[in-house]
Amino acid sequence: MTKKRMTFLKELLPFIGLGGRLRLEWISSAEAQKFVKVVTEFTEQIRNLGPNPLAKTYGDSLDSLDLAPAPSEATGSGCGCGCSKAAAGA
Amino acid sequence: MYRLVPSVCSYCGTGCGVLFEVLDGQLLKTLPLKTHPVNQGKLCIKGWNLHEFVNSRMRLQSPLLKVNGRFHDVTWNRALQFTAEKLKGIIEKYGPDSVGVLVSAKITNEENYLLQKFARAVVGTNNVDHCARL
Amino acid sequence: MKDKVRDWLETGKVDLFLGYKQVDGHPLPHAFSKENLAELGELIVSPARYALEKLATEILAIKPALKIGILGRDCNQRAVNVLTVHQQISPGQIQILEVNCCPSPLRKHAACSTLQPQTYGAVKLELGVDNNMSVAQMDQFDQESLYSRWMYEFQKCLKCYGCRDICPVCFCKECSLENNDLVATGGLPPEVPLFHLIRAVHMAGRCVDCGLCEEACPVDIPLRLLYRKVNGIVKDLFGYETGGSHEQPPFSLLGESTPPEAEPHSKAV
Amino acid sequence: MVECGRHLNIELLTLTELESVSGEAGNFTATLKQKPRYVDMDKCVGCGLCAEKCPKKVTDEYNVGLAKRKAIYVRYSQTVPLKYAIDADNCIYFKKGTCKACEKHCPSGAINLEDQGRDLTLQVGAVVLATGFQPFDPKKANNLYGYGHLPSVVTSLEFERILSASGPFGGHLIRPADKAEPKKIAWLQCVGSRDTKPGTHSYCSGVCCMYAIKQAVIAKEHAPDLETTIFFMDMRTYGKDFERFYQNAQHKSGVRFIRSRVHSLLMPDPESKQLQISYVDEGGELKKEFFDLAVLSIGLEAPEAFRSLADKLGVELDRHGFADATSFAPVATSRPGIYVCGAAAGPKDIPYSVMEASAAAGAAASELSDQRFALVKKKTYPPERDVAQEPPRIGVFICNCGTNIGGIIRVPEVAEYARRLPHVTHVEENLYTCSQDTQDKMSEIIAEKGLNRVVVAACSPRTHEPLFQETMNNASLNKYLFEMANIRNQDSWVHAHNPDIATRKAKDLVRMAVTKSALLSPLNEAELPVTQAALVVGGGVAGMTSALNLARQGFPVHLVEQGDVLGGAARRLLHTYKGEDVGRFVEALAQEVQADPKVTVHLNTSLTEVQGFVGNFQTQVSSDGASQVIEHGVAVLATGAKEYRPQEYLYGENPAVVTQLELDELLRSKDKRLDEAENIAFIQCVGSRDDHHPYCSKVCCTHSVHAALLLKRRRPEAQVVVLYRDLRTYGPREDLYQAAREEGVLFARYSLEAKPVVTSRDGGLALAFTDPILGRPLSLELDLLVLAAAIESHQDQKLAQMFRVPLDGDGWFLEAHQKLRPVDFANDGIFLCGMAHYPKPLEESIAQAQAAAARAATVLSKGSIKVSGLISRIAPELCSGCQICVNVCSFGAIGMDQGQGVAVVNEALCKGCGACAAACPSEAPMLMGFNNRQIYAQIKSALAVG
Repeated sequence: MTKKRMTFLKELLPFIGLGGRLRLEWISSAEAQKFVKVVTEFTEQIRNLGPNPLAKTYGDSLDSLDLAPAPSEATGSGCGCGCSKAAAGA
Repeated sequence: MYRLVPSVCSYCGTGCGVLFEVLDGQLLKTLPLKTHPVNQGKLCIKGWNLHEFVNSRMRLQSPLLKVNGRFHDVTWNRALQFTAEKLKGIIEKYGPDSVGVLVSAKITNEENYLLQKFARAVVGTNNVDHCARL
Repeated sequence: MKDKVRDWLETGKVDLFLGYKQVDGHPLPHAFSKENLAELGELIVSPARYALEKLATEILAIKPALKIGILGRDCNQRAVNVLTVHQQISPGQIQILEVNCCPSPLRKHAACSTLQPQTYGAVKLELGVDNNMSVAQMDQFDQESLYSRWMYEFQKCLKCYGCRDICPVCFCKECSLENNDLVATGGLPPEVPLFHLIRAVHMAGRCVDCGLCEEACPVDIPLRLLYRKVNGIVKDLFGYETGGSHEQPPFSLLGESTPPEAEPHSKAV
Repeated sequence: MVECGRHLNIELLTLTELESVSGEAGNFTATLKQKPRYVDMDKCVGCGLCAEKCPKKVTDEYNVGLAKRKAIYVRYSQTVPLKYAIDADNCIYFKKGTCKACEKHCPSGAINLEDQGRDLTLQVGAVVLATGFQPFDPKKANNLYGYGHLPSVVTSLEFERILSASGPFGGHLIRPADKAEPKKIAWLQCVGSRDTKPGTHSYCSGVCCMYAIKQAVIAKEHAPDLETTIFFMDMRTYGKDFERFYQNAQHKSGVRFIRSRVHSLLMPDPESKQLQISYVDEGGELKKEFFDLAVLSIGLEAPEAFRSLADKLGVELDRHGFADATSFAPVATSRPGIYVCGAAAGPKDIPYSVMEASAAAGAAASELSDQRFALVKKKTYPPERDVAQEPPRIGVFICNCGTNIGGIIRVPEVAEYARRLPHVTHVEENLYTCSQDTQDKMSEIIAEKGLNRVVVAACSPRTHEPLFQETMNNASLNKYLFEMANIRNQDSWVHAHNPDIATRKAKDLVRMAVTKSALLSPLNEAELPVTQAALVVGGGVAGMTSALNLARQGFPVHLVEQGDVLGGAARRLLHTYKGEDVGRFVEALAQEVQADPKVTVHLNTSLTEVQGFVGNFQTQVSSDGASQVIEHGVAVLATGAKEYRPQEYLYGENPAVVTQLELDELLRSKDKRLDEAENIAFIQCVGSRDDHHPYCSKVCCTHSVHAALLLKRRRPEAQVVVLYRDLRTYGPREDLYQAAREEGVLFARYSLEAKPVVTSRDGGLALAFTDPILGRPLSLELDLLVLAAAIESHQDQKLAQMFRVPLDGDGWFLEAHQKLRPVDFANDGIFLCGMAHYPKPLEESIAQAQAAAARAATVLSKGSIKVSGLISRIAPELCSGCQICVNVCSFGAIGMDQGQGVAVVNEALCKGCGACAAACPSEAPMLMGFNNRQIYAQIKSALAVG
């Protein structure tokens, strides 16, 4: 079921321009090296794609959580894609 | 037993065409009237939920009058009489412009027309406004 | 057509028949019954489409003993199939009288009743997504452009829930789109792009491509294109034709219809 | 392993050898010798610092010498118990008297270099030998394949480690000698098996064909361009789904199979390290080919030490050095009360070993049932505090894990951060949160501060959650009000070189755990009573064995048989392959079953309806129109299989054509046709391994070879021919094949494409086939033709539906896990044995039946079943009745409330997998402990910063 849903999502996300950010792997607790390999590869892949354009949207929901983040860590990063701008202009 | 009744949305002044689903006298749902020249089969969220206030249990069933800090059910006659007396008193004391009329999106255009007529012709004030204008 | 409906009502094949009737210049859905057979003279096919199967399903939810006939074409039939798959109606509860309800000789081949493609303004064509495009044409855009175009469309959303309310196969009592834990409610535009993606995912194996959502959308979001993509994936990956049969869609089935490149079973001896 | 190590009633005695067993069954005195570990198991927390600091490198036997470990070590990372041990033979301190690096660095003071071994005496009722096998050493038997001096030759065990992601090369497929990536690999089968040379074994090791195919397929997954070739004699893929795996390897994965026994390996060019393999192909042509790597499929043999152990215990061994057991009591040794399972009793694969393990437990339990629970330990807890009306008061305990976490993550900073999170009332830093004194302190703090939620930021919940949950219980809190953040495995170990990032991530993880914990609610573990009676469906040998075993364990059993007599298919069998009389055994077993007061036999009876779930089944049975309801806690399905009625080879048309079971009838009745038959042929795989039944029927090769040998011995002048595709006399059955060939039975191979042709000629019978060695068509006049007809399943959809258990594509009941849970179904309380699972010989059916009984007894022996609190609940007001959840539930745990039209979860069947929660479009199912609100909150919390 997981595989079906993930395969489906993997096809859907690129259609709206969020491709390459989803991956599913089965790694057992005995496969440390595989885990390292997959995570390293994927991290690199994500890094190359640049920051998640949605990060801004969801970074904002912090207030709704009623959680006080450490001041040093509240680094809201703009996405630069114009999505928030577009949203503001609506 | 099952009917579809065309009507006009009462929420704002746009005048979107709606279609009510009625089953055994109960209002089930609201649909946009596809062929209506104003909304062309589209509605806003208020229009889509037009049926809800009709069936709402929160809806007032009769006029209420506050006596000694508590609301009481009263007849229309009593309510209108009370309102008329109060309005009359205020107008006499402070003049017509001390009264404003705020009309509602939940009544029909015709009723809104009547209300502004009431404000201008009966009360004698130009203080008229409507929530859809805000 | 009228004779057939008369026959259906008289023989008790159906207790109620949902067709159309002209009222004050508007073709409106109308319920014909044995009691008012005389009205049958006014039965027409309408160029404007209403989801008669949805109306029928709503009636059946309250009066499950009824049998209801509707005027319908391919998309209505597909919707009835989907509603049957999801147990909202039992097979046979809704009978379809197949007609050419959009007055076009192209019916069998037309994408939908709106045979004239709509035209859109320059801004939308520049920044957004042309509703007339195909999935294949969309694939021509690069990721960045796709993203910004879809976000342009999604942020226009007025959150009227019209796409859901008009949808013949949306039947959930509680809609995920109103679940505060899933999408923040109360704001406008609704959470971009989550709101529309949640709906898109829920349409997988369910959308019958009737196009009513797009017709109902006040801001012309190309919903139909999005759901076509979603169902295209379901078809490519799992070979499932939505609404084509009473078969369960892949996400309602455990295991059996897995993607072609499914994991080989590991065979440690 | 973890479960075993954690079980309250299993005491692990590691580094311990059994010295002697005196007394008798039910009352043994066992003496044991435990070697020193030099590490205090109570203090060691498995942090691994000692191994890091140990200066001595030692060859790692777990990685078959392909890697190094330290002198203080655990065998591999999942070792149970996860406690280090010092290998005194290699330790510098024990050799030279100095070093003690481990003692110096151990943060918990667990090293005890003065540790002495100890002698133990145990009073036990039964002994189970599960000593396993040792791999065959290919250097024996003249080392034809140059193992050890040709660098490109590895054993299959070494190759297994090379392929493993946790192996010495991290799963990178390379040749160990020069780290080159091989392009072409050959597997050589039967190394040390099916051989007559001194030092080798005549038996078939039974598992190598399958593992070689598996290795070839996986190797190709690692490197798609790799060429893989398996050199074999007979491809013995006789197990469930094995044949399909073989066919897929051949046709989908592209593994090449060559039927040829390779004589020797040469390495003409030391530079390229390529191996030259010369072989004769099936056409008789000599071929030469080069390979980069050769894998020797080494067989299984009895460990050398097993012989001396057997001597000490007085247990008899067979001629191959394995424990001797009869077909009718496959897990009993020659000494009553001592049982054997797994490869100690002969080469076998995982599923059969697992079955035997349960069978040995079942056999032992049936002898000791009067002492059940005599030594069991139980725990009691104070009553739970009701926290429903309280606002969350969260306690956060952050573990330093010695220096494991504290050495990298700035724990005080994380603690300071945690203090500022909402609802957090108390934060504590611990050196070792899991240590006993911390647990006691934690209980006190919970009471003192009035905490009602606890978050522990430490290691993995997999290993430590139960411990902390117990502390919750001790502190009068519901154990589901506990949450863990894994800041060791997921953080300090990963970011060991970047304390800043690690600290920041620890804060993220703690924040997520705190967010979730605020939303936790106490969950109930419902207790359901168990009807302590069993229903066994099928009165064959498997069903009877199961019923009898359960009855002897003290449980009432209903044995339902649809025929009018007990015994099933075994009634028609003559001998086991070991020559034991099956008829007499079945008769005795049936009498025993009928005489047992606890077994109610229902003949001519069939099932009509099954209701309920584990512990509480109500099954309606009907017999001659009269029906009754049986209440039972478990069910064992043992409905057997049937012999295929061949459509081919003139069966049913010519009286000289018979099936194997019909031949057994002829032999039993000493039919005079057998005395006159001059020419007898057997055709194998009739209806097996073809389009009709794609699987191997497993039993027919042995049966035919055995029968052929009997016929040959009766009339040595008669000609007996066996036509086969692959001869699958696996395990010690190979000896029969050997004997048959020696005594003049003729064997000829045919292929699926060129099947033998049988024709009627003048009332007689003629057989035409192509001899693959001569390459010429041969023709035989026959007096008797025996068809090894396939074993077919009953395709019992009805029974499967009643119990909501699955059938596989061939109609066999599908067990919970093909390797590890071969007698269980995914649904609790229903078990499987005998041929209903897959064709198998009698001793395997019996072992599986005993195993099913043992597994069933684990349910029946409890008065009630506790259902985990982590189950799904469906909110009726959200459910629109679309039944997606019903469809996706693998456990049949969701049904419809017809009145309301909404789905309802049966708590006893729900496993809390969450499939329903994921599938529902309306979020109606709520997975307790992991509900959507909690998960969404956790996700939002994860995204909240950064």
